Amino acid sequence: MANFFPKWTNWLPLKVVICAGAIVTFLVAGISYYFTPKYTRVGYEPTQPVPFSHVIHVQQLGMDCRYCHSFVEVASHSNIPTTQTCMACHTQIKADSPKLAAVRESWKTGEPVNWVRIHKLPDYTYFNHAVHVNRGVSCYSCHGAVNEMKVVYQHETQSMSWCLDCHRAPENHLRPPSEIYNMAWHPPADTTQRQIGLKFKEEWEVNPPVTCGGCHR
Amino acid sequence: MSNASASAEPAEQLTAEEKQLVRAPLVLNKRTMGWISNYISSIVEAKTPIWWYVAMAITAPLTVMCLAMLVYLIATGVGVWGNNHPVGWAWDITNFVFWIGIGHAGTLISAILFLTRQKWRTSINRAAEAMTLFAVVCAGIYPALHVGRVWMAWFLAPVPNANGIWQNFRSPLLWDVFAVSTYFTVSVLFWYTGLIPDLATLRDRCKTKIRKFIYGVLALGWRGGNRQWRHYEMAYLILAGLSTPLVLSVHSVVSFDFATSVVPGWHTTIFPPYFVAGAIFGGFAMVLTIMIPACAVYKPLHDLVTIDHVDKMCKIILLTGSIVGYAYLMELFIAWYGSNPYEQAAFWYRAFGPYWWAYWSMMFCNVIAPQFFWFKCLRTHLVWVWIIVQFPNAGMWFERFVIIATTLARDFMPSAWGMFHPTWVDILTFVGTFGLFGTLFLLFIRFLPMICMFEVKAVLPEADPHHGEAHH
Amino acid sequence: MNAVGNTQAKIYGIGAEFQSARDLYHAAEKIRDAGFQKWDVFSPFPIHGMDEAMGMKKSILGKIVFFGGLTGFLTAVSLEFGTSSFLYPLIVAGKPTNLYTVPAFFPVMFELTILLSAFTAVFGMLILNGLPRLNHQLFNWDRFKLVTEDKFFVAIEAHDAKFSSRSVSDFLESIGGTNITTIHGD
Amino acid sequence: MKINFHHPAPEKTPRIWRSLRELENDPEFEKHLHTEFPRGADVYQDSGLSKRDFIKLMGASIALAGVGLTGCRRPESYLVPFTKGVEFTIPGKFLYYATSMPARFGAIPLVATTSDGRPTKLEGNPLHPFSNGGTDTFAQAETLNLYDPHRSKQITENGKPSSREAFDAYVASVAQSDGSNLAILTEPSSSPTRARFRAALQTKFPKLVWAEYDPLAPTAANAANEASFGSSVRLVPQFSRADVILAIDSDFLNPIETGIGYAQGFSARRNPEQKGASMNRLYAVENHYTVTGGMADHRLRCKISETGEFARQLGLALAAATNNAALAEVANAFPASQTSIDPAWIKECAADLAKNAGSSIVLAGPMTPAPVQVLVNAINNALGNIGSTLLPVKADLVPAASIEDLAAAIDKGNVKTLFLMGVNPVYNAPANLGFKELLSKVPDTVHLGFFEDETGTASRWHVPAAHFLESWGDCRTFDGTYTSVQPMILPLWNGVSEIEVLNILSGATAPEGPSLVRETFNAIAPQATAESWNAFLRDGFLPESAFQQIQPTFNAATASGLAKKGAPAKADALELVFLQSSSVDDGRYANNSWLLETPDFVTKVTWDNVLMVSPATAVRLGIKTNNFGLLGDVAEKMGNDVNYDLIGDIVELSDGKSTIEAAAIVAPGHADDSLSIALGYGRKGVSALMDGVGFDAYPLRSSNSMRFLDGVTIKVTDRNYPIAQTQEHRSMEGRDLVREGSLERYAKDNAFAQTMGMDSHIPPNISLYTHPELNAKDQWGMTVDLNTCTGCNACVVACQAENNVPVVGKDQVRKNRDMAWIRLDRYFAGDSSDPEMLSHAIMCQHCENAPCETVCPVNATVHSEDGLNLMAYNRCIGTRYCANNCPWKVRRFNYFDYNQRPIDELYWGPLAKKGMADSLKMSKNPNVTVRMRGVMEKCTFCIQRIEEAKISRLVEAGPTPASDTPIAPFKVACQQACPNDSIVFGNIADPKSQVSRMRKDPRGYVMFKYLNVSPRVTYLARIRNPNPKMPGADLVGMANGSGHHGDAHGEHADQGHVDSHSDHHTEPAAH
Repeated sequence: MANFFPKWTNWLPLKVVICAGAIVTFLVAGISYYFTPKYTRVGYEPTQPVPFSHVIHVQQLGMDCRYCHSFVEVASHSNIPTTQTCMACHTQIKADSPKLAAVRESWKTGEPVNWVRIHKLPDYTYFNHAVHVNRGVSCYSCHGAVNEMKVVYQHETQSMSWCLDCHRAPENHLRPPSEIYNMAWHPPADTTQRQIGLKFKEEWEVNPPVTCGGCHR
Repeated sequence: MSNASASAEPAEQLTAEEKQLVRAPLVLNKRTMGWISNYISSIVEAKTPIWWYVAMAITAPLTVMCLAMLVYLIATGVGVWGNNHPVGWAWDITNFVFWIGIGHAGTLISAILFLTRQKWRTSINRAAEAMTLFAVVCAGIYPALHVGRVWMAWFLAPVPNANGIWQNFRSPLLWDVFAVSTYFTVSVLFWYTGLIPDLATLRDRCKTKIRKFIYGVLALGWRGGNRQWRHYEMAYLILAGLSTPLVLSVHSVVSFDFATSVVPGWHTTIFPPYFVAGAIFGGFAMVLTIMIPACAVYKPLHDLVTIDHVDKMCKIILLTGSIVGYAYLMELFIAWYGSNPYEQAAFWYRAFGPYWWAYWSMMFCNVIAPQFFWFKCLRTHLVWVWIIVQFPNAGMWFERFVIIATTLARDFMPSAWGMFHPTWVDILTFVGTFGLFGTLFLLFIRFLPMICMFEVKAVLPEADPHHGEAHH
Repeated sequence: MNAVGNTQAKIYGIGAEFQSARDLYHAAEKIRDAGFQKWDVFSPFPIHGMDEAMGMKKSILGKIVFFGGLTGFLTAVSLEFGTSSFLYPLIVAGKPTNLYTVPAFFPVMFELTILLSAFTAVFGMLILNGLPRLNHQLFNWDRFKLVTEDKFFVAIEAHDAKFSSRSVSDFLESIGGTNITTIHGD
Repeated sequence: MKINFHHPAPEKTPRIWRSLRELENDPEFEKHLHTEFPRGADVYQDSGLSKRDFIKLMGASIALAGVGLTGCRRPESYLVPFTKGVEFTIPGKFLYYATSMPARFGAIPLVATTSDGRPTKLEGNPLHPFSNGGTDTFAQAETLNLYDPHRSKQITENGKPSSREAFDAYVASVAQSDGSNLAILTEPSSSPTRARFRAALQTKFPKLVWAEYDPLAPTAANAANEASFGSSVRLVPQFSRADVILAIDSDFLNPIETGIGYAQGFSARRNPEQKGASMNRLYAVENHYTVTGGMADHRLRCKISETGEFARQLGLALAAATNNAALAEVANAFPASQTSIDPAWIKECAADLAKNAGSSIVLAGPMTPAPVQVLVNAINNALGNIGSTLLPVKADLVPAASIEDLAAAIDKGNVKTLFLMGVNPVYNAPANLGFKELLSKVPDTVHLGFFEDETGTASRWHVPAAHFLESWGDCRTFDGTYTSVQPMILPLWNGVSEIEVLNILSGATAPEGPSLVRETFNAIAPQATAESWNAFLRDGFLPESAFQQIQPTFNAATASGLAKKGAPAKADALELVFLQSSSVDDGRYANNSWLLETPDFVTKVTWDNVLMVSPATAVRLGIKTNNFGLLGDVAEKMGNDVNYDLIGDIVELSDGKSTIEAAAIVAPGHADDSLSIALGYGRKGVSALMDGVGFDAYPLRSSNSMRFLDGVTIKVTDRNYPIAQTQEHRSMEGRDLVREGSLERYAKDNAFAQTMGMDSHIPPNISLYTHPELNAKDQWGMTVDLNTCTGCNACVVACQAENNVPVVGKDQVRKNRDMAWIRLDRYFAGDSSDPEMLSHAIMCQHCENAPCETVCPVNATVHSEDGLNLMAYNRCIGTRYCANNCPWKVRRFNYFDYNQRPIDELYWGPLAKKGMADSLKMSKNPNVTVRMRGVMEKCTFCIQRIEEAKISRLVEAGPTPASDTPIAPFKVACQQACPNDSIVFGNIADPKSQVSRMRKDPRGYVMFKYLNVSPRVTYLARIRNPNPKMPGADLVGMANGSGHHGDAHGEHADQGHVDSHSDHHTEPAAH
């Protein structure tokens, strides 16, 4: 009687091992990429009820971030401007623009505009805007070049390890206090970000928490 | 010259003096290699007996019940068990340690007895190893599912993650994760390695295509050439060598869960040896609990699992039971001698506190009951043996309950003392794990050779290449 | 002399059957002395002393396993100390991470050493044995099935320098082999 | 890579007040809605806040509307800004407003924390002259009352939904009438604005019957003061001047009985180290253990019916000692009776009082019968305490009709229209009045109440009452300081305040919020200006507005006239004493789950009231309160104190007319032949939460037995009742947990507490390795002064409110799964019939070498550089190993999803309703994570407050060195609530901080020192000040023994480890 298993089965185990290895590698790589904030969050760019353009307001009109996000320096939360803030200008400028219909509607009815949230940390993470902007961390570090965004999207992963990267080495992000809201700032030619950062870190005694309690309560 | 006649001769040629030196045969009734293959394979090959279906009809629903309880647990919360503050661990960890303890005899019989060249192990090691695996499966349920957020249990695995956080390698619980998973993996490898030649036997005997395919694949194309046996034996030796410290380490690590804590009654250096002795004790009791009925069903197995085997196992139970008893007394002595009031109180409450009944059940089952094995007549009477070994089985469960629940119920702060009461979910889950264990074991008996054929053949007198020749 | 398998195919070798471990042992000694290299004996169980009878050295598996174990050990050391000293140092229970606290890290080192050793032992054994190999010329020989039951076989492969169909079968017969068979491939 | 998401537009009107299930239009939920709010349910759906302006205050909050949009990868949420900016409001920042909580004894001055327009936490107002910034349990629980989803939400007429307009029209029609058949029943109040309306109404309607009723009102005390000193006189104690205090049936240290501020100065005089004054001495005479009794240096167990005889004998002794004829007259007027009180106790107590004449205080409880109170006044007068330690002030009490007067008027048919405002007489009026039947004789009844309760359902009109955090008002604290009440939020469910109703009733058209109070303010404030009004609102009180001190003369004639009415104690009779409940007061907090789950100070029973009975009486009556079964009986025989898993016998109590049932519990230290039961439980048909909770004792309470009922018959049934206790074991088992000693011992060795028990002979802790340095500038630590901690529970509820600690329900408490982060352990030491009681506040000790941290496999609990034992909920997988390894057992595990599932459906798994009532979501502290099931939680030292303080410092520092800016002082929640400042928290690295000084106190000790875990919480040992001549003085301050083991329970304890150490106790200096 001949062999029960044909000859080609002798190579089967090797092929199975190679295929399994390839599949596992692929799965691990796929999961670790597609399940990370880098994929699920970065680039999130929802359609907003009002087609607000930061390019026009910041880049072209030169408005400061704090004109609208007025409490960023004092509160944990960086507030979204009230309808009143919008209407302060838009009663005169572009008062009839169809793009601003939702704002005018809100002003008339008192119902607030529902902006779609882009940056969202989990409920158990307590981020404080005030302490970052007052201690030399620019909006740019976490939100990217918002001044160049016609529609705002998420620029950074804002995952825990991303936070820790900066908390462990804040010198890579510290800026002169005058440049916090300058989205286009670059370190002067004769120095580097790191040099500046180290100087501020030492001067201001910047020592961001890296234990759980800094962010989780 | 046929094999049968060759095997019968030598003993008869010996002088009376030499006859006394000859050990009792490991296989009775002068069974031949062919008979061994035929009989053991026939258990797998024959039509499924009625009793198997009957047994399965009991264990399978219990398994389903166990799974249902676990689904309810995960869907609802750990609160469905009776655990509370202060008794954060109760039946969950009790059952875990109980099952993992049972899971020690198999590897221990295989590995330690192999290394010490105890040839009588050959007829029981396969079933004992299978028992190990199934017990570890039952055990593994508990630590995996007793956590509050099962869906987050992957936090235990050291994988790179977006949170950038790692495990605490100082935690005995993490040691447990590594120890139990290593133990399970190594036991599977050890068991499967031992199965390969026997699977080849089944492969070469079976008639149907399905069986040919399944056993053919499982046997991996084993040919029995000496060039294979050479590596095989080395691998088996190494596995035995690895398993021996592993088996000792696993229960030591389990005992570290308690011994490294600060809780009076847990914080004890005696725990590792005492847990290991207890595991061997309970494990052998479980082996006998299973093998005696199995041999009663398959009567000719008595030629392989002889009364001598039973006798030896009873002696080990007697020994380890006495070690455990010594440990109990030593705990009490050290608590008194150490004059730490918290320790003293902890042990006082074990014996005379509200859980006194658990303590004295443990004492009777683990220390008193095995003493019957001093009598040879009880060691060699299968019914009595089976009855007596039920006490260690129960006693070892009580021991873990006493150590875990009653200690936590009364520790440092009297204000925080509280009692534990099991709920119906606790009870049904535990009963269900017996169903799972039984189901797996029944499947094992039905589809795999329950006795290691090639090793039994190797201990037959005619397996000696110098059999029948003059002594060197 | 019988022939099995596809007689058109290449000859794998010539096999002979023996009735007992003792016969096989002595036959192996004789084959060894005759200077054959590519041959093997087959038995239902490992026969004590057969390695010497065949003139083989000790298996090198042990040495391989050592390196497997070492890998496991180093993996554990780097995993434990790497994560708790470098990747994310945390203050846990007022305990430092240094030489004095190695005992706390020991169990995981031990377990990973054992785990990797065991994997190496089993997979090393399979690789050294060329397993899994489901198809083999010997399986063409029906009587060979008894090797897993109670019969003993010898096979001298055609690769062997001293192999010649005639002389080998005579030689096998002379050392007590029965059922001498030429084994072809599929 | 940018991904565009086109989320559907959110609903136009975000329906904050609906749960997620309702958004899905779940018919189940609709049905539930209707059953839960049987009256006016259909209207409820429109009466949500969406209609109200309040929604605009929800600026920057996130309206999650993800239901039904499962197609999206990412559940979208919305950022909802204000439409118009709101003054002061910064999204995400707390605002603090001064207000106060009107209370029986005046008011509790408060500072309310509001977060985005929601009041989330109440703290005491530290600026207020009659408060040290403390609060009591009820004040702490008021935020939950405010957001209680069971509050009544709908004005109803005859059970049918009505409208505010219809109600206003009705009240206006009453205002138009001549008011000849009009009566108003309300609670006594200190509000000057209400008094103003009352006066106006009584002018407008001369025949108006204005009756006041509160089941626990200090009516007797007022009557006694009037008889002694003339009308409207109040005695304000000055504990800072008192060397000896005798409390007769008085729990004056308990702020829920006497109010915040009343016992001010007492705790300072407990400090053995104080400069210029000796430690005070406290005698207590009471029938059951109170927190005052626990603090007492000498405590006499005494039936309440015999306290009169006690006061009489004491009065006679003191009359002789002080030669005071008035006292002799009053004491002799009081009818004598036979008692078994130890004469030596009275003699020595009297001698001590006489020795400290002028610097002593004798107190009686607010409900103690007036004849006894008048006797106490006479004693104080004879001792010369009036004017020195007891300041008489002229209060603004205006006599009102009693409920008995009102009942008589109704009976005569003189009342056709009855306004019941904030009262619930159908439930709690004296049983002899039969108020429910009386009410049916009144055609028009208006009930203003928080709940559609017993009275509400029996009335024609029911009007939801506004919470004090929703309404304008005012009040006076006990000393008379004029204090503001201002709203923090618009009424959530259209509540109406009492003064608004009175305003309409007086003929005004529309209520004008602040103007009603402003008018009163203008009358009270000497120079009322806009600035002083603003200051009044900002500070919460009007400075120097306390009542005028007067110098009244003691009127022996009227006093002895009242004393004559004293009731002699019945010999051999069982008495039943009615108590104020520590959880529900008189029943008004019966729907407050925080309070229901807060254990009673003494019995540690939650979710029930129980009948307390002394051990000896329990044996005599055959009451068994532990039915643990055979296994427990054997354990008991072996020397165990098997008092866990309480299943009490149900007993029937009868006064001959009515019978009530109650579960009995053996209360150590209770007077024999006396039974005590708290009022306010056993309510049915009001809300699901109240049903089946406790036993109603009101049916036995009548006009002449408001404090106690002498001569009650008891029958022990064979039925059992499960009782949920948070602490099952009562003895310290000879362990040195709470350490105490007498003043004498302290004088010999002021550091005796540091070498007690095991600490006397443990070798020095030597570590094999150096601990990692905790290198932050601020190192947090806490001290708890056991000498001033009374065990009043304020910290427990404050912690619950601050930290979003969930409620688990009675069944779970019985399973020992209560979640409190700080607990007050109560131990009894000594003979169980008359033991000493000790209270022990236990929270996470933040051990530097924390045993919990080392066992966590996933690093979910680690240490911070500033010495905090952190707990990262999001990392926790719930192995519970940390809790097992915690010697203090302070870690709490979420066995179920307590926040998301109803407590009666915990076992239903996914079938249970999911989600929290929306109003309860509003009550949560936004700075603290709400924990899910399966995670461990514990005290974090209020890390949210620490972090906020650290962040504020850095924000302030800006681009300057951080160390140049100090951290602004802040308090943790338990510390802030503590009325006695027993808890001190702060930076132990700063040698000047208070906590550092307290840690260095020689009384300071850490627990379980031998474990070398280095706790960050230091306890300051309790010092007792016994009078050496008193009987039993040698047992005072001996809870841990001093060569003697006061804690005599358990034979093993005596024969085993404890005695082997006793030599160390006697000579601690030898080590």
